[in-house]
Amino acid sequence: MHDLIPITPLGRTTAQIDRFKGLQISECPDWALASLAARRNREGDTATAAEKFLGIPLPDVATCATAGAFTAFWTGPQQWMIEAPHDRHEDLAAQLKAAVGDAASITEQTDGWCRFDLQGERCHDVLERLCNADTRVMAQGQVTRTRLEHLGCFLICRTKNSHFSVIGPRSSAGSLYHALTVAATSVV
Amino acid sequence: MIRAAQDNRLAGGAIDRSRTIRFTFDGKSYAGHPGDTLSSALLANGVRLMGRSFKYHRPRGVLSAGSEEPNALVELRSGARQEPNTRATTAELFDGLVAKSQNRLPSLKFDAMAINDRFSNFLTAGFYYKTFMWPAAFWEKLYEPIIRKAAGLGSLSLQDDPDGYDKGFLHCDLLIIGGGPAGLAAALRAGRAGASVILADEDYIFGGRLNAETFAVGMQTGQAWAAATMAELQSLPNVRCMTRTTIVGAFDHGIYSAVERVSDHLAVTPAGKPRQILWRIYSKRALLCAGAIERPIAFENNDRPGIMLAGSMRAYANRWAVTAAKRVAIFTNNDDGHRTAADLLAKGVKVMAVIDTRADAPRIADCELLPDAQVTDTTGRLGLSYIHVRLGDGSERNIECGALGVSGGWNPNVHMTCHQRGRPVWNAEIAAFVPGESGTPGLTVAGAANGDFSTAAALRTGSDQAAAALRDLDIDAPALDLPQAEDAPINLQPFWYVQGGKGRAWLDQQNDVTVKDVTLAHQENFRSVEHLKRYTTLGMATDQGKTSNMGGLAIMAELAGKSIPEVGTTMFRPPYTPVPIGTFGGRARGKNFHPTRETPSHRFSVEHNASFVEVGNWLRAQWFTQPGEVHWRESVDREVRAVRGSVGVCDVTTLGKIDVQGTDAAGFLNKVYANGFAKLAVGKTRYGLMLREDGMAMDDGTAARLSEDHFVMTTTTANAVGVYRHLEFVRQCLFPDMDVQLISTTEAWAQYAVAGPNSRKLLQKIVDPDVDITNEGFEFMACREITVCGGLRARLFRISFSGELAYEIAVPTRYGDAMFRRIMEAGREFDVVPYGTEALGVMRIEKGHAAGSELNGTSTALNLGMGRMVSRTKDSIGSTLSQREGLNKPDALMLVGFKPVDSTHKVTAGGHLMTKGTPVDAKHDQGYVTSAAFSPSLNSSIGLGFLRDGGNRFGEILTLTTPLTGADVDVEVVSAHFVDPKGDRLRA
Amino acid sequence: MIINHPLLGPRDAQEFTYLGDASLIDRPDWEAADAQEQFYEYAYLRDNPAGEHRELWFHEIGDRSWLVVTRNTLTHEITSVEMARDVARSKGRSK
Amino acid sequence: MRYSGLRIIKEALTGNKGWKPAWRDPEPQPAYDFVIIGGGGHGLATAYYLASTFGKKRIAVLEKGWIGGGNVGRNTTIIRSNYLLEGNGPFYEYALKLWEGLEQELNYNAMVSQRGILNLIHTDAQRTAFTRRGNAMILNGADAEMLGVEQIRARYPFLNFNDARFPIKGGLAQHRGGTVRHDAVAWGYARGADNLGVDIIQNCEVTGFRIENGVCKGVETSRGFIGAGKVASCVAGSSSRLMAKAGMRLPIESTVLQAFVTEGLKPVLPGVITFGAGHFYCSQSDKGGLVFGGDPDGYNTYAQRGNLPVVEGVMESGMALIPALGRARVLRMWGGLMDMSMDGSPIIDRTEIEGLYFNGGWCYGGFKATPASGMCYAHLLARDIPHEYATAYRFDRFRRGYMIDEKGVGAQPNLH
Repeated sequence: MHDLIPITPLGRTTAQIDRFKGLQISECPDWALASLAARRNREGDTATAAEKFLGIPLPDVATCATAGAFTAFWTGPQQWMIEAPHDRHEDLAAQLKAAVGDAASITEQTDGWCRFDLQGERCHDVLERLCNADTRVMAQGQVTRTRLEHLGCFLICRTKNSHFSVIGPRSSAGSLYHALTVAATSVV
Repeated sequence: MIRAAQDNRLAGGAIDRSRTIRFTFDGKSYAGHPGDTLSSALLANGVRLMGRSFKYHRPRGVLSAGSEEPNALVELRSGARQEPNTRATTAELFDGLVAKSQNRLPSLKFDAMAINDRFSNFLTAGFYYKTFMWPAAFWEKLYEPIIRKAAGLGSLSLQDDPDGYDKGFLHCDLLIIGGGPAGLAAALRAGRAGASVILADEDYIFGGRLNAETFAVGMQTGQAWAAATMAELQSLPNVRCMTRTTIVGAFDHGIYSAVERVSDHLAVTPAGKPRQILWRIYSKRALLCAGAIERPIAFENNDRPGIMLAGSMRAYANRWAVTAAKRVAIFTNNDDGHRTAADLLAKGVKVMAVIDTRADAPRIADCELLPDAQVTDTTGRLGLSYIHVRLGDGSERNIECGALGVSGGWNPNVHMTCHQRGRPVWNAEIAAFVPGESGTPGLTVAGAANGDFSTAAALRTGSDQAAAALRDLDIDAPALDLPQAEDAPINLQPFWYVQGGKGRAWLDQQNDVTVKDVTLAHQENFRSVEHLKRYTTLGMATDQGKTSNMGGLAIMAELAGKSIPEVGTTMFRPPYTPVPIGTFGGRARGKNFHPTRETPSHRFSVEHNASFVEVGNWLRAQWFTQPGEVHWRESVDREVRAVRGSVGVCDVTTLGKIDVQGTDAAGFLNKVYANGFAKLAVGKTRYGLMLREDGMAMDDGTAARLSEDHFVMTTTTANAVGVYRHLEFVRQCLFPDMDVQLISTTEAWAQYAVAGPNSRKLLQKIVDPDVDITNEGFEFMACREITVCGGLRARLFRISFSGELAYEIAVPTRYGDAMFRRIMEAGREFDVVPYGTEALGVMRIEKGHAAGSELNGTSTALNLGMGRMVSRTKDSIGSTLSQREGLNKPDALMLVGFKPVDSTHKVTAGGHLMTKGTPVDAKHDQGYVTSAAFSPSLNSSIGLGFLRDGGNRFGEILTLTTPLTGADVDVEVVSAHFVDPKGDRLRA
Repeated sequence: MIINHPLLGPRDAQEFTYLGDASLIDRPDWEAADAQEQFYEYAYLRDNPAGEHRELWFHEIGDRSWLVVTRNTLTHEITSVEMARDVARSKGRSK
Repeated sequence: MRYSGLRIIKEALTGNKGWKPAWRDPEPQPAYDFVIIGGGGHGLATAYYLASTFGKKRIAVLEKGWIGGGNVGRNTTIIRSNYLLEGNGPFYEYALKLWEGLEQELNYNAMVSQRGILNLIHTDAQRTAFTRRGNAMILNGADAEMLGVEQIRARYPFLNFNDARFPIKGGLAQHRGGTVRHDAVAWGYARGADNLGVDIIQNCEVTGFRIENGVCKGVETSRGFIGAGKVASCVAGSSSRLMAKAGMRLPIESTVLQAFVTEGLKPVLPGVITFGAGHFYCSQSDKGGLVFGGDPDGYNTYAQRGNLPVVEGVMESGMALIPALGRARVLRMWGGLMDMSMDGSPIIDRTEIEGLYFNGGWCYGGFKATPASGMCYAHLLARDIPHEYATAYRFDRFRRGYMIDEKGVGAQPNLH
């Protein structure tokens, strides 16, 4: 086992958490990500193999599905992102590849992204200052990609009205975090 | 400072008399009450003179009571927060407010620039196009500076704006623009129906005109009805009521921009809060209930302080409980003017007379009525003292009054219906333009904005239009039980200007455009409405002609013998009212202008005195300064020597990485690269040159084949996004059936170049024991997925940008920081150094590798010396057009190297190359230097560049000229490969 | 502007990157006798109509689909949006 | 009538009754030697030089609406000749030289104000590119100076030198660059051409070309057929629409470039300034408004209006460069239609149809080019050979591979 110490997207060894009245913004570094893209004419095989691995069918357009450790969300035509706890699934890509074989292309995405969770009743008020997604009508399990502070981010509704994940490019975690906290300060 | 009393304050009004607040205007202190605007408070204190006009510097008082105000513009607040050209009519009073008059010298009461007024005959419309031409040089030196200094209105502080601004996005079924009777009725109907509604009004209370009137709505006053309606609307979760919010623009597909003035009414913006917010509103439907704006009548000296719009005079009396003077008169061509007289009488103001242009003027107010009469002239130096009236029988009369309310009718506020080039249509009944059919898609209109002036009509049409809009969205909105309200027509008889005067009658009071100017424009054939505007500047002031344009049009129509609709209107453009640039700027300020991208080794670099350089949004270490190094060159030279002499490590994560997979992956790369990739062996990497379809070089990089159906492609840092987009285009639009999947992995992997003779020895200590990186086991251009540091997954590539024995190693980004430090540790015995982009650049120049400045979008494979790489035996993007004549000239530019003949001289990038003995001019230009650096390895300045027929000119001495600095240097043309041309080192 | 994405519904045009005329899908055959002339017209000549225009937009901050949008260049009204890949296939493009 | 200070005094004392129309409104003749389509800056300048420099007669300018209503009346009024490539440099420098003598030539004060233009530099790569450009300018006979940060700070102390995301590292200045009162350019040329007998016919839309076996005989218009020896298209922004009537497809797409003006302000900006790390350039008009703009909206359009993303992007850049702009208010925004050519450079050439000539593809460089465009186009029309400074502006450069691509972005018009 190697002894290299990982750092979070914000460059620390522990995750950042900020609390505002009615809102908590937390950096969530402990997730592994891998993209799954069905190969041409292998869409069926991919779906079957993925369902077997995940325990749920691959989610439909602009939605996500969660079962046990795994969450899968749609990212494009015949393309998904799979999310799992980092401690038990650090090598998620390899595990997925083993499961789908040559039916799909798998790419490790874990450290391509940073994730910030917004929790509390003021979610909407902060998000409406940052992106054009109509979060008030987003149901649990809805996913959209949106432009937030010039950055292309995934926005996942984990719990309607109270819990959203913003998944953005890791190298800009600092700017993303700054935007979130400045907007929160401006609102609450 | 003396304090004036509020002598002109009347009874009643929507102000809070329980609190008195202090403010100053031009240094003098005054008192007002919450609910006041700056203009209402100044009027209360007997101040009529509030500004000076643009051109003639004539004394100006307040004309209106709203955002259409052209005259009462002040510099609000002080220091860095000074806001020039702020309308006193919309500036809410707060304790400690400071305002200064503007565009006067030295003071408002005595303005030296008013001399211009004496010379008005010389300063007619467009006079400046006819003079100031001799001698030519005097324009910049003499005339223009004087004109510029005299022109302009208020001044900017030129200090950084200390306030913050924010932006946001809102969504709704129905956006209602304006919260007067029509807007409130609409919101009520839509709100009760459960539709998501946004109701926005620029004012700080809802009710619109109801706040300025005395008549009843149902069993209560208009104000009470508005308040009750608001109470219900605010209780509905599906209705968002926004005061101090102006809808400023209507953009495509139902997107509106709105400005919310969050803290302009406060003494200071609270810390962390925005001064204003720019909202982008995504509406399914929108309803314009913006009301109408009153228009004046032009007559001689109609611009004196105290002369204002009759409806505004009424608003000041009813809402703010002030009058501009103890004695007032009214000049009108419709019934509405009479209401002002009636309301002011009721407030105990002496109304001297109502002068009505109509012979059949009705008697509405209990004061003297002068039918079939006109105001011909006025007197009063800094404010109105007398009006001169011509009666129906031709007799003249002077009437003493300090204020005159003028009503020439009302113009529906069609602005928003024209932002997408919709044209308003003429409505003869009210002699005004109303919204046309070809308006803004998804936007309907109700109330006065549509020409329905009565309160009853506003309520009715607001409710009906809301229901109609929702019907489009399949939302059924039950009818409302609307209250009774006044429903009288204004009985307007069109009357635009008083004839027969010798003096000047103002149309555009801010820009000083008079009836005479319009006549002159017509005389000189500036007759199209746009020519009229541009030649006379009519309607180009800060109010964009809201009160002045119609008068100008009417006069031009008369002169041209056309009807007003034939003359037409100028184009209404956003914003509806002026918007601070800061508001459009939002949070993008200073360092937050654009997001910053940090490399995995950022923390390490900061700790080790790196200087950083912006590469796109990336911050990259440029060099690492060590103790004792004063000049950056010392650091860079040291880093280069260390790499060439032993080993160094450089963060190259910023290069784009694209994962290319699928059974057709190889075939796909064959299409996008000019050179072949089909036969690349697994475990091998190859340099690839990508062309645009026009045959020019687009980008270059490497592609590593990790398995039969899996490649990892690298791009230059600058082109990463563009190349990815291009690949998706090729994949989806050109070869849709190829089995290939793409995804960017740029940030997922921290990638470091480990370069130098000792790089292998160093890496030996990093890679796990089972990984064979001997020259045999892992030769030049090899790639492999391996493990390092006891099991961490990693990727190893044997590629070299520096020309040394070199590797690039990649680990998951979260371990990048630790890995960089581990490499430094492991390399201590070899005196490993971290090196930055400068040293990287020096070494690639020494090696003759092309980079951004060579791949400049105008270079071909041929120019880059890679002509032979473009395969003619396969189809690839750009191969066909790269064969055009112009891209294959025999004397084409070729990438070569340059060395100064005198090694103490410097090669400058951007310098141009001249053949010895030819004139130094563009005609004889032989090429240019693209990159230059001091080469520690050669101990000389060197450069790369494009030279005509360069391949055949090695050894030639050229003049490298830099006219910008006057430096001319003799340089020798040499091979671009200054160091290790055979490449023995990188294969060692 | 709002582009009604075939899969995702209405999306702000700001999420997209514009390329140009959808005729860029019709890349000529490199082996044709007059390939260079065909490529010249393909790469450089445009109808640039005042009215209905079929054009390519890339959903960059989205699902990375290329779309063919039919939009009126006088009014900006959008009358249809298709997946570019389907359009390409319908035009007989394959590998 | 001749304009002068004296004339103003004389007229002032006689009630300004004597001012004559700046140009006539004649009825169209059945035929002309030269019919120029488009009463914008380029068309009017072409007519003026055809009549003055080349002594031609029987010239008409046909304008669909009111003269000067196109881009000459909706631009940001900047003139400069800071071009890099050999096809462009001499042409734009020639334009600048013509600007310098324009007012005396036309006896019309177009307020040509050479108060300098400054292109800011934020990266070393930019410095190299601007060094090459500045050198090329001087080699082309133009003026250029590379300024250091302190020189820039001295002239523009209010730029963001403190916490800029992309710090200012220098700038390339052209002191002879500046601004011109845009409407006055159209009016000055119109008045000049009219004095020389050119018929300026407003509200006359060309609806088609009469082409008989490969030869253009004249134009069909909303006011009837007008015969012509030579027909000259000069309608940048609408070139594709017009030339389609002659069956031509052009290497051009139309897009909109938005521009903005603030309320009048006392003098703030001495010259023209261009941000090198964002889409923003700005100058101040004599009236006091800050006139600024950025990049085109980027999609094909003929709508003469843009959308919010560009509006916001331009002003974000403005705030990043000049934080003191926060409290200046935007008064008006508008859009002009750009003939975006495939290499970012214009076309002044004959067409395959005999007697039909073309001038267009100006992208957003059209205004500053106006005098040279008119002169070179007039030269081509009068002599049937290209003017020495316009030899590169040929149609066939794309087919043959001689693009003039200043930006190096290739055949994608919206990127130029």
